[in-house]
Amino acid sequence: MSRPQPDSSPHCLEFHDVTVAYGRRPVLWNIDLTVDGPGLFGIIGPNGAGKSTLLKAALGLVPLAGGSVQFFGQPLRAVRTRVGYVPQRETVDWDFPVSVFDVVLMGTYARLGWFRRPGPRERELARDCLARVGLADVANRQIGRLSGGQQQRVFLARALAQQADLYFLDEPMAGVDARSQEQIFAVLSALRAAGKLIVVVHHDLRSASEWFDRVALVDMRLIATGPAAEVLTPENLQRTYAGPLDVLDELGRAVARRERTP
Amino acid sequence: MHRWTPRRSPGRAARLAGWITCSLWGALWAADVAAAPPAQAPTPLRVLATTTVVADLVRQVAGDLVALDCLMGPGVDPHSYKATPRDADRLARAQLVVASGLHLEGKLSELLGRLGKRLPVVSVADALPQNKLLELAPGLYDPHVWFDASLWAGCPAVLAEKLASLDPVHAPDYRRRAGEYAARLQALHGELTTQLGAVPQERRVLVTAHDAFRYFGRAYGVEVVGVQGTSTESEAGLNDINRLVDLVVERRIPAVFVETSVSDRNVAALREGAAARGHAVALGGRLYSDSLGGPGSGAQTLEEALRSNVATIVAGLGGGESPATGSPQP
Amino acid sequence: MTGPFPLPYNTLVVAGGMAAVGCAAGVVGCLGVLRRRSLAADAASHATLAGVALALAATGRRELPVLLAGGLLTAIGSLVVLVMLRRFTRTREDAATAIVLGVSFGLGITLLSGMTARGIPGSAGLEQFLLGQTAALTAADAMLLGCLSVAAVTLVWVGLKEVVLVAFDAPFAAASGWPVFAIDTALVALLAVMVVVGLPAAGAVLVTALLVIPPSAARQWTDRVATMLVLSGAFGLTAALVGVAISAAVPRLATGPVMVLAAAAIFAASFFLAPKRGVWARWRQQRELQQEWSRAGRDPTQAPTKAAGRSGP
Amino acid sequence: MNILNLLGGLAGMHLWAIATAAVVAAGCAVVGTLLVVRRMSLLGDAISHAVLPGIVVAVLLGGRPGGLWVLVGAVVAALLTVWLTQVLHEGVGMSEDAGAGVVFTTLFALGVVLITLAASRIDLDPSCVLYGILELVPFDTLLLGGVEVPRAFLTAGLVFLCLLGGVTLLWKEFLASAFDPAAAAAAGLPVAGLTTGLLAATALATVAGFEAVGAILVVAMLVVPAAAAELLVHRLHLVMGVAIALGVLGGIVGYLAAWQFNTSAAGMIAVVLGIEYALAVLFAPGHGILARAWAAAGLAWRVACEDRLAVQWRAEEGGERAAEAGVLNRLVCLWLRVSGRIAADGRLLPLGQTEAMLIVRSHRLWEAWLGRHAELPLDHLHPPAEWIEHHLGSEVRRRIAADVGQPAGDPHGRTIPPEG
Repeated sequence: MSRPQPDSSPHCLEFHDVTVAYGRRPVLWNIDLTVDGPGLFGIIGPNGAGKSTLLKAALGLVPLAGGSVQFFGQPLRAVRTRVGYVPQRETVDWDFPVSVFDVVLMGTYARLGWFRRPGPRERELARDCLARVGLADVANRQIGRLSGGQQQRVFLARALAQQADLYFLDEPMAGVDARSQEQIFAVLSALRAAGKLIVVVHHDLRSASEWFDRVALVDMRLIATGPAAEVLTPENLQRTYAGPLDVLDELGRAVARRERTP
Repeated sequence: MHRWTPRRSPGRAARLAGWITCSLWGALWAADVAAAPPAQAPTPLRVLATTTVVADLVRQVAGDLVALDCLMGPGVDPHSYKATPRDADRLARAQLVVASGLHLEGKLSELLGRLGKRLPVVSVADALPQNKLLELAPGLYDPHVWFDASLWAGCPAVLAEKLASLDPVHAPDYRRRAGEYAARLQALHGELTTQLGAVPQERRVLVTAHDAFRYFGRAYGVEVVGVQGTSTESEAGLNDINRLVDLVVERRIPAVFVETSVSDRNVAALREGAAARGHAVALGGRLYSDSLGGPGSGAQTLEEALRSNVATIVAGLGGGESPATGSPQP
Repeated sequence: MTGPFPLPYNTLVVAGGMAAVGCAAGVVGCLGVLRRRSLAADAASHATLAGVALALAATGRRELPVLLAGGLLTAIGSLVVLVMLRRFTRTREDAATAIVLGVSFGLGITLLSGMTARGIPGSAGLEQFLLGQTAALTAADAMLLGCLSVAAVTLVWVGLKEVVLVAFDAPFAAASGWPVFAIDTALVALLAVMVVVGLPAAGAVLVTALLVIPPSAARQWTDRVATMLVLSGAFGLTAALVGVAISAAVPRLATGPVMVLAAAAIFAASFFLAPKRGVWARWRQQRELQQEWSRAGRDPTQAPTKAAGRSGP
Repeated sequence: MNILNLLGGLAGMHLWAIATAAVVAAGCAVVGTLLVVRRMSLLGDAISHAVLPGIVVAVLLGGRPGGLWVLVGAVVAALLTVWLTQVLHEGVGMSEDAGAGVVFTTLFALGVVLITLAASRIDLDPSCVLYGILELVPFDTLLLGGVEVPRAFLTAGLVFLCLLGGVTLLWKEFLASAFDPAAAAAAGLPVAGLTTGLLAATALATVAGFEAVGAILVVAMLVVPAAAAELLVHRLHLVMGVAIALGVLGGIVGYLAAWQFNTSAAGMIAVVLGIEYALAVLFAPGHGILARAWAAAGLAWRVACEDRLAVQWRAEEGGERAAEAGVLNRLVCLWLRVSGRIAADGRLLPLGQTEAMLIVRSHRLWEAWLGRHAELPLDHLHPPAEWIEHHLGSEVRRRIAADVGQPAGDPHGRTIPPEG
């Protein structure tokens, strides 16, 4: 499958005037953002800024109130198998009766389609992905018996098994021990080297500047985007973390109640 | 935010609800006193019978002298009877309640006992001499006494006395009609005995959906077995059905019978079990057990029902040589 | 004609029918438990009563397939209402389930009682659907239940990977393109079918037991979904056969409730004896760990060799 | 025999049955509210099933149905259910609902088996457990102060009063533990004790209701009124008051409907409670379906009127003339004329002028704000402003103007009208 040329081809990921609301209450206002591969792209912002909502909206997990999202110039439906996803860890019941290997195998299901069982090729791929995240030795263990870091790496291996060109990771470093963070970052760097685009929702400012090539500062609206060094300036960070949020809050409530703000 | 109930402290809202209930209670106390039934009814006595069998008894003894109402319609199984508010209303309006007794009416019979304080109630079977009754368990008797015509003949007199006490004007009519009906029942008893005589002794085994025909068996020398217990409440277990299949096959019983007021799936399973053992059992027909037939069924009175049952049994169990595959009469 | 083993015909028929139902209920029940939908099945089972009454009122016929078809309609109807309640009202899921359960059961009783009071023929016997009427199973009934059970199990085996994916991580499934709502609806519909198939066996009130207890027992023995399905099917089958056997041995004993108690006995055994998860196993593990530490405590140099149990985060 | 006849010829009996149903419903509503609010409705469902063996054992040991021993038996069975569910949850990590499912179905099956085994000795039969005999309650009476009072009414009344008393006494504790159990526990409230107390109360309400409406329909009485009340009002004590009222109303209307349609009172009461809940969903103030539809229509109308004014203002400002045709537009113009905002020929009257100015000001201020705070290209500014202009009030406009430095024109260069 030929890799798209960076200049002439459409953007890997494009948010066009995206507005997202929970119920009637807008949490993301008119986001306009384009991201080109390959590289490590960070979505940074305070808690409750709607960072992971932006990710979920892109993947269709949360309905868009306005605007659209395009992947490689097409709607998500057309390129599902080229998009990988690592959700937040607390969305899952860790007492579920599946082994580490089973979970990683789930990454191959999308390409298999309905009713076909994973065959030897898929199992080989899963074993390889497990090796890449350094979990080959715990393949048969029930997922509940792993540490937080290991569980996160299982999810990462599952995404690798999707063999995607664009990866979304939702707070992969939350609650993960330092050693696992390095291992995860190593895998992400390898992906970048392989020409993939990795979009990561991240909250820790300190590691953001050293890890990501480009970032987007988000706080219910897009504040700034571009190369990490240029964007992560004190002035931008101040606007992000202490910005005039109350206007958006008031407006959000008014829109939800179909009234005017005071 | 629009709020339609005024803001109240916790206690007062709950007290408001409490107050509503009390005022309701007060209103009903007044209504209860005002609507007490008048003592002596000039119009015909309002009598409520529980089952169709009892209603027929009242009709035979009192004829048109009373306004008769029957709580359970034809085809209703008295064991699992569930009253509706309108039934309760009819109970409260009646001036005399005539029940079958011996706990036939399930939960209702227990309450009828207590109702006796406010309203005259007579359970005809309770008055029968206990030595003639069949005891199922200590203090618990089989309530299906009407299948032994001679035993049921004891009930008209009991009813007549009760009616006489409530409606002395017609007392002589009640006693006369009770005596005539008792005599007719005794005659019927003789007639049924001779009819059943046509069935050879070894074939006189009556298998039915539920165990209602013990008195019938004792009175007319027929061995009786029911798939379910005496009350349709206790569901037939697999053990009961297997036991009966063995009986039907070993005794080569030609026919088994279903009943109007009881589910016939048990009997269907029974026949299939016997067929698997190479013994084809015919469906002898539909018997009237706890309830008589509806209008136009030819079995509206007890006498007609008993005659219809015996005819069905005789046909089913082979009054003639080969077991006639009796078509199930309605 | 005494068959290969001298079991009476009826016991064979009932055993066959109930074994199929028990096994299928165990297998389908697994997916219900894993997807946290088993109590929605409880609401559906209570709703079947109204369907049975409506079927009799509409067709006037009492054959099992007709009544079960009616039961299926209202069972699925109640699940649709449950989904709508969750989407369009602020009422939370547990309250919504209880509402659907209570009101649909009330409707069932209202219809039944109304029909009996109006003397509609055959309505008297419908109460048996409340508590099951297993002993009176005919060959045709058993065949019907058998086929439905086999179909249900095949469906589960065919669509296993999709349902497990959705049960384990619905957001990931949605993100990778699977129609999560469609798969969920299919699972819930299959649960409704199993509720109706289990109706004659355990009755409207107890059919949930067949869908909940075997899977819960199986879960104690394994950490794999596939093994859990097989074990749960086996437990369901065993519970059914034990229930039938006891009901055949003891007079006046309804088969349905006994099957449920047999399943409960299997669950209790699993709860205590299962390796790794069982209470006894955990207690033994705990004691070993304490002994090792106490020994190590006395001899500081010799730390506990193997880390027992899970190395927690 | 229509309704009037029923009320007229009332022999007091129906009123006793209605009163019993009402008192049972009230008792259930008191407990039900706390169950629903603490998301324990399914425990209510579990308990109403699981009390059966407790009741059967009590009756087997000689207790009278509806007597004291039966109450004790039921409470013990209920607490056993909850304890076992907890053991399963902590023992092997089973989820609450699966655990409850296993426990209550097993206990119910045990109850049914006990009944069928001991059928001969006790007159409890399985289906009476499920149906209840509300209609026959008035015939089972005690003499109390010269009046025949149904025993079930007394039991239910007693249970209701002590539930109401208990809850009112421990009101703040229940409120705190219902709202935030963790904080309540931290504050030293015996949350576990309160929960056990609540579940014992549920068992009491179930037994009080058991004889009248049957064990299963008690679930409807426990949950449905409380869930409906929760949609109508938002303060816990109001929810309980409304739940009691809905329960009592359901009992009364249900019984009368059962009388009218000649069917089971218990079943009809549950159906009526269901209808009450459906009405609550429809008519709840604020988030009810009708309320939401009404508010949406209101907003659509307001937006249409304000857009018309803004378009007219821009036309008079010399900007583009976009006279929209169409039915809605004619209706809006009619309303604007009637309300004195525009003249017959469509020109803005003073009232219309000021309103239109504020809308355009909101529009252009929001474009300025977006230009400054969100990385949006020029042609992306108009659509969001078109939407937000209808929601900006004066105070927030002032704050936005201050934030973007009181600009004279919007990013497209058009002047921003003053607040005026």
